[in-house]
Amino acid sequence: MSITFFAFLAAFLIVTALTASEARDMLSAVIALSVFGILMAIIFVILQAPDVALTQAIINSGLVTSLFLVAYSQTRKRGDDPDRENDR
Amino acid sequence: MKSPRNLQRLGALALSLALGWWLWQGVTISPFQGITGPAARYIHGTARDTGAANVVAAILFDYRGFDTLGEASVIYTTVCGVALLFAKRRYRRSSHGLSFIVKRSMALLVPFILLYASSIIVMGHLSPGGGFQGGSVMATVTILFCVIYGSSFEAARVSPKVKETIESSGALLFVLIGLVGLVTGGAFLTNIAAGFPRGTMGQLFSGGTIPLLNIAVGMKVGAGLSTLFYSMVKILEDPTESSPPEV
Amino acid sequence: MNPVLAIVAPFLAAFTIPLFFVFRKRWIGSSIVLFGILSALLSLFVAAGGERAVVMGGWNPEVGITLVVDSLSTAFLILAALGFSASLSAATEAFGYGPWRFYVLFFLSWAATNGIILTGDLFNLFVFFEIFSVAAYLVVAYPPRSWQAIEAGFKYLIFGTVGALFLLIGIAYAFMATGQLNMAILARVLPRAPETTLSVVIGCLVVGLFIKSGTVPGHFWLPDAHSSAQTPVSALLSGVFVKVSLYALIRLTFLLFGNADGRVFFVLLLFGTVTLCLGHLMAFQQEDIKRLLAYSTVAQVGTIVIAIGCASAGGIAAAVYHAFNHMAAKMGLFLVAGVLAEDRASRDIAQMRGLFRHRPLFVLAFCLFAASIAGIPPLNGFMSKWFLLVAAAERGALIPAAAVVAGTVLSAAYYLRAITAFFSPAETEPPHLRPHPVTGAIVMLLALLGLVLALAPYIDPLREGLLAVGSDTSSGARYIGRVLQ
Amino acid sequence: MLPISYGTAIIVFCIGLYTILSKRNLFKTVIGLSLMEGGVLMLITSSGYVPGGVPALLPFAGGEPVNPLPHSFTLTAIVIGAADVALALAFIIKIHRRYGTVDIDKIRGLRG
Repeated sequence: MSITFFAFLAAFLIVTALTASEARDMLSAVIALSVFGILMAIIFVILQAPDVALTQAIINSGLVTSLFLVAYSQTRKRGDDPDRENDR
Repeated sequence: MKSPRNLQRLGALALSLALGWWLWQGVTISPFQGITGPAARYIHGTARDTGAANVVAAILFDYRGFDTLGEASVIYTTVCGVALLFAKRRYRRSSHGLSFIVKRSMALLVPFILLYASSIIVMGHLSPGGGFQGGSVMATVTILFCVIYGSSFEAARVSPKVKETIESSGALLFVLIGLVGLVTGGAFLTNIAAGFPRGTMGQLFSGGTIPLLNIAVGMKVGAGLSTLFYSMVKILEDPTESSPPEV
Repeated sequence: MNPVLAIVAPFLAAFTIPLFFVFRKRWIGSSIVLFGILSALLSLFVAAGGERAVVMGGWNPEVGITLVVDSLSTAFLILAALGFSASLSAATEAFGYGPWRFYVLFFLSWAATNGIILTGDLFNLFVFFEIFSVAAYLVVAYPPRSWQAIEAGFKYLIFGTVGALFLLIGIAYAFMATGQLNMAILARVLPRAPETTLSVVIGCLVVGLFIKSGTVPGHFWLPDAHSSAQTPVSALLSGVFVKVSLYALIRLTFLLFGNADGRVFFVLLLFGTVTLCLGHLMAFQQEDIKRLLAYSTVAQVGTIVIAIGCASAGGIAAAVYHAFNHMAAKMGLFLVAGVLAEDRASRDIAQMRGLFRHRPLFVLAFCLFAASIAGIPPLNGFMSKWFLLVAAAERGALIPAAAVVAGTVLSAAYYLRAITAFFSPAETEPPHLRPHPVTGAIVMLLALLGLVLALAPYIDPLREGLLAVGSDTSSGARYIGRVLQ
Repeated sequence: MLPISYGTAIIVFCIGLYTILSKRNLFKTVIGLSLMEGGVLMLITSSGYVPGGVPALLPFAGGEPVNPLPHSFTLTAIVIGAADVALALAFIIKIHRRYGTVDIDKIRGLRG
């Protein structure tokens, strides 16, 4: 694995971290965090840690992102979710 | 209002940069001279000591199995706590789910996902994976159900009490396997020395207690994370909850 | 008695209570009581079993995870067993057996506490700290319908997680530099690490433990958490949880850095003094009795950190002795304050007039505990502060010693304010609310414990034990020898 | 390769800390915790890397294995971090029920 590719991944990782930190829209920040998790899993594969990469991909980018989305959807104001309006 | 906020940001930035510089100074990169310390023992002794092919699984479930008990207990604590925070809510349909075609194809897909999860758990001592990963994949099935069928469906199929039972039994199984070692071998979580069969390396039935502990952790994590996700989805606005009690 | 039983017994309790809920609801109450007694007895048996080191899984100490019982962990095991059983009894009276999830969290935090005290492995210490903290955030947030408690729990969670990440990065640096994790082996090899790396390891571990224990830069969560939680939980937080982080601070500073870098003790003295002053000054301004007690806890944490910073056998003995005294007195104070606040349905000190005629025994116990914690001779708090002043004078740390003396005066002033309110006549008669027989009995037992502790310097076995804790821990050679024999 | 990895890990850790210290939105605080945790995980995993190493799966095909011990720590830390984040999100939902906002400045108990 060439150093250049690794450096590119690392730079991209920092960019996603900054996006997750600075994005005004919370949904974009959460998606950036998910991409951050997947990039991290790729870096773990390059660092020869398949177990860690598998766990990182499943738990951090899958489960934690979905929990973030659940929390985000729960904390929006009542009424601005079209699904809920149809329910009543 | 504007300036103290900016001042705070500047302070935070300065603190973070100083911390980063300090941490960077502390990094030691010595030329590689071979692995030393306990790691060397893990690499060279795994085959003889445990019979497992995956060294990371051998460390997690045999050499440092006590850490894993603690780690699984963190999830257990979190699940119990989230259930405590969102106690006694009604179940509610969040949506009607997606279209018929998606539902049918999901029904076809679910057995395969469950099979994949079980294989990750059972083969944990042979290939990358194990109880945590497989349990999480199983919990993903809950999430898929919630997205595709709407949140009321999943509760009707697997009741929370069943999940609670699976989670606690997994935890108990882990401790009981540990206590077997205490009774026979003299130390908690003893594996081969307590009489568990080592088996042939690379076979499904090998590694002594490692597959058993993987299954215990898989039960605990799968049921736990599914309960966790579901507790957070099921809540809804509760009109009785407006007045904060005093003292 | 294998030390692991002290950790496994509360774990078993936490794992079986949900099964009882599913299958045999009627057994929950009795099982909680039985498991509580079992856990306390096993902890005490392990403490009484003498010094030993066992390795999980039958490996050698380098490869497996070691559990070590030495004099310091014996002392803290006894402290935890006393504190947890007192709090459990008070909780069964206050909540009943209905909220079984609360008891699951309670037993998990007990197991984690015993784990932190017994473990001899750095990463295992982090794992147990994490169980302990997660359980602590949640017992603070109990019951989930009290908003102050939820907010305090969340604040505690943010601070606690940042602290845990600093602990983890410190452990990562220690591992990077040496490749070892056993604390006894690290004590030997860590001083050979490069100086900057060593300073990062020390800095991160100390920052993490400061945040976890509530020393000044990370103390913001402590007053909220301790005052918003329910009474038995507040007593547990001040009595035991704070001490566990201080135990880790004593163990790590002396074992890992005692020989490597003496500057860490200067840092401890500095921050201990700041914490002490800030805690007393903030407590002086409070109108809410539980917040007053919580800020007083901050001040006492500062006192114990100063005692650790003295970097001598006498200092450690003073720290352990003061931890016991603070446990006995502050648990009692929180329990009494909870009962009195319930009677008046208010935690405002100004509202608490005339309670002496209403509950004379509780108020008298409050006076005894307050006098003890302020350091009125010849009570136990005075004794441990005396030990501390001697140790500080030997070290030449005169400013911290002066701060301790000034803090004594200040704390006497604010406790006197609360006591005056209790004894002054009331405009309205307090309503007679439910009696608290179990809490009353616990308060009496804690008062008795305080009196025994006041006599400790005159009872030979206890005094010798305290001094042995100091001399064993300050050098660390005995601990290392025990593990690597 | 290792200096890049360590440097990235430290930068990510500091971005996380900056996020926690400077942002007023509770979600951003939790994202900051997540980033900090990611930095530490990367730091630990990098410390086990061996140039030209193979994954620690027996039998080692074609060379020296990497150090498996940091990998097991990272696994533990990932699971623990996920538990912390889940708990924080649960608290946020609960706090939102009371105040209808996730802005720290508007929540009484979290100031100061």
